[in-house]
Amino acid sequence: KASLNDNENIVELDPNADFDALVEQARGTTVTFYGWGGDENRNRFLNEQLAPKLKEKYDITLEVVGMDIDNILAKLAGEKQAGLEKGSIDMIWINGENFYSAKENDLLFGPFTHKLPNFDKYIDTEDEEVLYDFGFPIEGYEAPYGKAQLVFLNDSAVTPETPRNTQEFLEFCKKYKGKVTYAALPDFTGSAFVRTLIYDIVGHKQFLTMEADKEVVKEAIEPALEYLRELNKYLWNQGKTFPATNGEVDNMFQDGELVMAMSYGPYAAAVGIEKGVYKDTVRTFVFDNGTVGNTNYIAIAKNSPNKAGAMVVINEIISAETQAAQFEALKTLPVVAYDKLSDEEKARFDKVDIGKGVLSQDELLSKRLPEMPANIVPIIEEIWLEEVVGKYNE
Amino acid sequence: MNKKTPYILIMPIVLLGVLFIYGVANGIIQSFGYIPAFNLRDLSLDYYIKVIKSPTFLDSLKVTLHISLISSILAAVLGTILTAALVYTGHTEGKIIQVIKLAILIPHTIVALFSISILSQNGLLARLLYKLGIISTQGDFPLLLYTKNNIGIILGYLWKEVPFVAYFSLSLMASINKTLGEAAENLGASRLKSFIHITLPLSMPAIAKAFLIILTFSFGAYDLPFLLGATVPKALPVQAHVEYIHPDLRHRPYAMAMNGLILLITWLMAGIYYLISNRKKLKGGSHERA
Amino acid sequence: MKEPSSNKLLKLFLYITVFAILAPMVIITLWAFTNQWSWPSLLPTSYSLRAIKEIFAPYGNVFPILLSSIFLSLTVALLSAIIAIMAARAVVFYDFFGKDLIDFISMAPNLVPSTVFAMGIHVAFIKMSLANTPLGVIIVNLIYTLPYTINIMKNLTESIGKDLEQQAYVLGASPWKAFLHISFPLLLPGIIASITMAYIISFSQYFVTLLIGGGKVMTFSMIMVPFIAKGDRTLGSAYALVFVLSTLIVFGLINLILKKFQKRKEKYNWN
Amino acid sequence: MELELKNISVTLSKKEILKSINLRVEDGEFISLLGASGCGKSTLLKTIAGIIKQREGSILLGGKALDKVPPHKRRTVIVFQDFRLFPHMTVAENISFPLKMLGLHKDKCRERAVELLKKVKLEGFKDRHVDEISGGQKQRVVLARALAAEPVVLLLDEPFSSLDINLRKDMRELVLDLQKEYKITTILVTHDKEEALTMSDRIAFMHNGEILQYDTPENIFKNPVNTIVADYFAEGTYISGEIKGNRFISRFFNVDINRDDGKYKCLIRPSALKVNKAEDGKFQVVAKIYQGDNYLLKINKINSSLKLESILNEPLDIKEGDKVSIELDKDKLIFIPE
Amino acid sequence: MELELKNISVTLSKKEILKSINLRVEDGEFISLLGASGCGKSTLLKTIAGIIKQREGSILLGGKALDKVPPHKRRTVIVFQDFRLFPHMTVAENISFPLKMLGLHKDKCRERAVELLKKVKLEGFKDRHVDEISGGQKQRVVLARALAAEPVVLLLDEPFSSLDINLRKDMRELVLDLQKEYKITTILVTHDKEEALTMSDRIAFMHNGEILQYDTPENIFKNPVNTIVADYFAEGTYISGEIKGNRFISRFFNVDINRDDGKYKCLIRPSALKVNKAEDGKFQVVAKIYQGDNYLLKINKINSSLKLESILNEPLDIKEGDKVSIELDKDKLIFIPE
Ligand SMILES: Nc1ncnc2c1ncn2[C@@H]1O[C@H](COP(=O)(O)OP(=O)(O)OP(=O)(O)O)[C@@H](O)[C@H]1O
Ligand SMILES: Nc1ncnc2c1ncn2[C@@H]1O[C@H](COP(=O)(O)OP(=O)(O)OP(=O)(O)O)[C@@H](O)[C@H]1O
Ligand SMILES: [Mg+2]
Ligand SMILES: [Mg+2]
Repeated sequence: KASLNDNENIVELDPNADFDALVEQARGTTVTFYGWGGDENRNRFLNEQLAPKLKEKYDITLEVVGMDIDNILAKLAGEKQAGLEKGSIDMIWINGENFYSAKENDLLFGPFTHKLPNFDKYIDTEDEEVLYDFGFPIEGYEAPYGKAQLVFLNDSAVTPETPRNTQEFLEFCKKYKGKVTYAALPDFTGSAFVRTLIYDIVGHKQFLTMEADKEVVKEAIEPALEYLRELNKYLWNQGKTFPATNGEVDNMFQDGELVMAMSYGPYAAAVGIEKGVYKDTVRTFVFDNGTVGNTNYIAIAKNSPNKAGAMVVINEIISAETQAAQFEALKTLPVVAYDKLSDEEKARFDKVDIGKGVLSQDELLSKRLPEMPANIVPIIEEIWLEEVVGKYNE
Repeated sequence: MNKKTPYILIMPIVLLGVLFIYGVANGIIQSFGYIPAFNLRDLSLDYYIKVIKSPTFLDSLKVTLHISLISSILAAVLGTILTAALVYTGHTEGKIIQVIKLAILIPHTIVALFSISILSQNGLLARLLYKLGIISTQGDFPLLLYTKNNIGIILGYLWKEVPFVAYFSLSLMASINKTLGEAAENLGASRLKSFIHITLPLSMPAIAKAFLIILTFSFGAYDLPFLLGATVPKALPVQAHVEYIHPDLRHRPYAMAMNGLILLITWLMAGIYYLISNRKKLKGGSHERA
Repeated sequence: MKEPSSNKLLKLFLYITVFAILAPMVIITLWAFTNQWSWPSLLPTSYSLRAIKEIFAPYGNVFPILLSSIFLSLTVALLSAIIAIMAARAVVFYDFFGKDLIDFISMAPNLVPSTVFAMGIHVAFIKMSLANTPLGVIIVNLIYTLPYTINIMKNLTESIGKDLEQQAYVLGASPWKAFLHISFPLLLPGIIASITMAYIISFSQYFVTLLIGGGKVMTFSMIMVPFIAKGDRTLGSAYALVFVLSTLIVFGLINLILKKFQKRKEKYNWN
Repeated sequence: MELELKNISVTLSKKEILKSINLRVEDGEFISLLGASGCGKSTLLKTIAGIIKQREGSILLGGKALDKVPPHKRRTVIVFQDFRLFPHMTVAENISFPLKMLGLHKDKCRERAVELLKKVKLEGFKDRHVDEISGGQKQRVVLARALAAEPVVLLLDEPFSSLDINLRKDMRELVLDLQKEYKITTILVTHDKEEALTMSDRIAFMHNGEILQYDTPENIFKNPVNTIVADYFAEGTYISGEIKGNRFISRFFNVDINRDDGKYKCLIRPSALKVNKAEDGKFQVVAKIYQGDNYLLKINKINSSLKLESILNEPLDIKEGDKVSIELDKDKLIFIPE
Repeated sequence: MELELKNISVTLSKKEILKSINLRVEDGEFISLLGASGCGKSTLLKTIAGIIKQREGSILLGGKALDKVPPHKRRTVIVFQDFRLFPHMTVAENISFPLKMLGLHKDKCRERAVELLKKVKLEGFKDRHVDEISGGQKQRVVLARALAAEPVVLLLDEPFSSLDINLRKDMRELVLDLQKEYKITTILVTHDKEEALTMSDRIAFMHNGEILQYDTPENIFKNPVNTIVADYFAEGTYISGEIKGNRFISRFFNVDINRDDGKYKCLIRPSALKVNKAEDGKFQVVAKIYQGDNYLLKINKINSSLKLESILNEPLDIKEGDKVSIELDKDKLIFIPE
């Protein structure tokens, strides 16, 4: 295995080199890709499809390392503190608040996206989500990797109705009292769910420019807090407590303890049915006003020992081919702009069988709400803990 | 023999000890707001003060103490009973010991998995009661997980710690019982009395040490409380973990300050332990070697 | 002879304990092959080999990682036992400056939240070029195993005492030979116990290994934990099962090998 | 109370340790249990105390079967050889322990403990910790503790073997005094024949889990049933022969003796032999060993393989190499049927 | 080789255990070290073997200082009282151990071990495990093992105290034979005065870390320098008096004796006293205790506090309560200057 100090793996980056030179430079090197390791399908895709292709095409060895983002950042921070110039991480799977913080603290390399031929070729460079990540300017420090969107799941055999907005959702919870809940914030999915509810009640535009101040935010979302407290009465365990992770919510749904689950993977229903953990009757739904969606990205560590290799790999990842393959294998929404694709490529995307129980890509994208600025999210999470958990309206 | 010998013998542990202390000091300094990587360079007690002053701190502390004290005391008591059971029924080696080792081996994350599949309202226990007609819906089953009574966490700890206490104190108790326990019975003490007056007090050093280990462990660990605990109040280590994974890296000193407080309290516990055990030693000679 | 009733109660308690330990094992075994297990069924409602296929999938390198992880933990366990033997001898047989301190240091890793230590040592290790290396991981694992191994070795060293070694000296054995031929074989049961305990601690260590190993040094825990944390019960259980089985096999082998050394069962009782 | 063992057999780890032991100890009697190491003495005591369960047979105390009585209700108290003082208690607490178990009030306990300490001459040692006293003192504390348990049967397992000779003598007298005073039925296990001979009313000699002989000290010394018992009490030279018509006839000497006809071995112990200096003696002194009070002489018959030993009490001027004649004390000869 | 201790002082845990010990043991000599428990006997042996370091003084072996020689190179082999057999080895392996340490080849080791086993009469026990043999056998293995180490000085620390009397006797003879055969300078620590008296060329009597007397057995028995030494060998009755002009004068009797003038105590040991039955005797027998070979008589002077003891060798028909007259054996009286 390559170790940190293997000199042949450390590749100096010439800032003026064009992409072909980068490809040349990257040949024969190893690129490490750090990201969450709890998705076996993604691990399989990266190792079985992407890695061999990179090997064949560029003679690059891709090393996928499963690690939570907080540990990745801790690691980068430690390396920075120790003054390590050649670190151990090349590419990082990242987004939102973590990107914001990493960039703020000068842990990321960039801008680099402008150097990637496929960035211009396939990505809609004017897209909100390509310019901003959770409201924070990207400025070329990360390239889109996949699109996610919050969706809700129910079992049509158990609950035929699907609430289309917060009001109907409240009715739904009343009807299935004690059988709905969401993961406690700051769980990623639970947090997105609460934001979706907030959006539905107080709208989403105001947050883009909102000052990251607890009092301001609190005032803005007060009606939503009231709604959440009202909701508590009908939730599992009367909203006194919430499962710690969305995984647990999902398990409870699988076992029939809950009648509704949610996922940040828009095709979760299809994946689950295919695995066999969901009944065939499980269906996806979203609110009419939409649900929050975000894009996840790949960034390069500031002290990456192989920036050239990383850029070559990222370029490959944002190619239509890889995105299509990923769409087929993982059912993540592709980040390439449909308009920019050739007919052939379009056909390949169109052909993908998105599986059972899910919504079409068009429908999802049409009901997609932008994420809040990164620095407001923790404030909401804090407020939720203080004002919602176990609390009821007088 | 040789004056140098002991120093050679302790060399590795001293080296590791120095590394350890260096690491801890390096970590603790972050809690005073010194993380140059994030441009935090001013040493101050602010983080500690803010953590202590935060409205949730006391509740968190209470929860943590509640979980760790109850689970450790119960584990010590049940573990002692288990040790006694092993000793008095003559199972000081063999298959049962292997089973007991099995429990020590399982990581806490897997224990959380067990707890959920057995103790949740949807778990096997609930299902069993349902099949037996004792409850009619999942909601009838008492909530043991994700709740403020923390029963699920405590049971999870017990599952691992009772065997640990037994494994840790077995050999001492077995050897005491063989000689002194026998003598006490011969002098007219019933089994129970001989256990209470002789075997138990003399096995105490091992039991107390095991108790200290599990107490400080459960006070500082976040796995079980995170996975099985109530949403609020969170146990201190969970709170520290949440702060630690806070996306704003400049938030780190809060996490470290909380950990610093945990450290302080565990050292306090250890200090009390050493005080008590030393006082006993002064009073009662060499108890440890019965 | 009639058995006293207290004995019956204790036996009952013992059996309950054994049941309580084994029942979850059965449950994870079931879960490893389960697809759905919905309310209120007492047995899985549908089975699958998904987890097994996943674990055996070649891309995941589960088995190479398992092997290297076992090797790493064994190294840690062995070193830990050796260091513990040395420290125990020093503390039991000699009076020296800072003796009480050693006692305390050996307890300290239990008393420090792993985050504090891990964060601090991480920076130090990067500076020493130990981060991301197996050696670095071995060192931090060692630190966490020592409280247990030192405790075990101290008690045993105390109970064996110095008498036999002194006898060996006067019979012409140098201190090193006396240790090798006399004390070492007698310490074997404790060494097995130490290795067992240290192996357990090291093999299930997650956070510190993750940070110091940095993904360059992979251990089995590191692939297992994300699945458990995510709540994938089938995959999590399957990994847990492999975890337990591999450990049992390793213990079996350790016992087998050491029993060969240790021609006979010792008087000094340690498991 | 009288103690009776009927057909006691004990099996430990599948080995038969005690083989159908029968033994009756009268009320207040003091008996000794003698025998080589590993013959089962400690096992027998533990069986009586109920710490080990017999496989067969029955133990009667005062005529009542003890078999279903748990150890702590038997009042058969063992004084273990290795003391087994409770290390977390003071001297007084150790002694009070059985009293507490008897349910006595605290004050009463203390009072009685002080009384017992006085008995064993350890007045000042009440609050000492048990590892702050010497071996002999420990021994006395153990004894006091055993007495505190108000034993009906006192079982002493080599209680003096770790004491030096003078301390041992004191302890023996103390035990005998107390035993007489309380009239406790007592069994003493010992390796020391002198101890057994001087202290006991009767001696049971054990061998390989069986009792070979159970008799008064004089009888067991003078009429051992076989050579194992005989050798244990004092070695000497065996001479094979035959008794016919009340006369023992052997290669070396003949002597009148009142016994049934048959083949016998005659044991000549050193004390049965008197030596006189004689120029024309048929024996020669090969060694003269100083023994403090007396000398041991080793004597060979000239031109023969016969080797004898004798004790020389008077400082007669017999030296190594001297020729001597010998004289046998008929009363001290021992005849063992073959 | 001759061993010489010069001014050896030893301090353990800040307590002075040995106080300036001087002792010279000639080449091939066998001496005994006697003294009460805790007087420092074992400490002295360990100091000679180098297991304990002296604070002051020097140990010479064959004239050369041992002080800087580590224990395993001294060839001063201790046989500890508690055997210290290596529990994980067989009998032969135990005996081979020192040979292996000497660097002998395996075959050689085995050969020599078998030879030594034959010496200690344990031919068949080669492959036995050490916990499968009896105490006496263990003792012999220990001895064989010590001999295997080819000791220049053999240090025996109470080697027989846990054996029963007969075994002890055999072992003593074995040790003496082997010691003579190999001409090993030997120091025996014992609690048993008889052992010391019969076995040794000289006896050193220790008390509180000092050597009170170092002399031949007869001398130390007959001319103890003080009552501590005298009492150790045999207790008796002390009678204070004075010697003036070669005559000892006391309240009870006078006797001629060739000693300097001064105050003396006369010690009357049981063996110095002869008892005759006499109707008009001034003494009365208060107890007659069976001792196997003989009886111990306890005698009080009528109307006096004088208590004496005597040994009755012949079975004279003296009973408890009988009046007797007594006779003193002048040669067995012991005079100790006050
Ligand atoms: N638990 C046991 N299992 C098997 N054998 C045993 C056990 N305990 C004792 N023995 C054996 O039983 C025999 C008798 O043991 P016991 O202790 O009664 O001997 P003893 O006569 O007291 O000897 P000693 O004089 O050495 O104390 C011995 O041979 C011993 O090895
Ligand atoms: N390590 C030590 N520290 C302090 N005192 C000690 C130590 N070892 C022995 N002693 C003390 O030294 C004295 C002499 O001990 P030693 O073992 O030499 O006695 P001994 O003459 O062999 O007695 P015994 O006949 O009982 O074996 C004792 O009073 C003992 O308490
Ligand atoms: Mg015994
Ligand atoms: Mg000694």
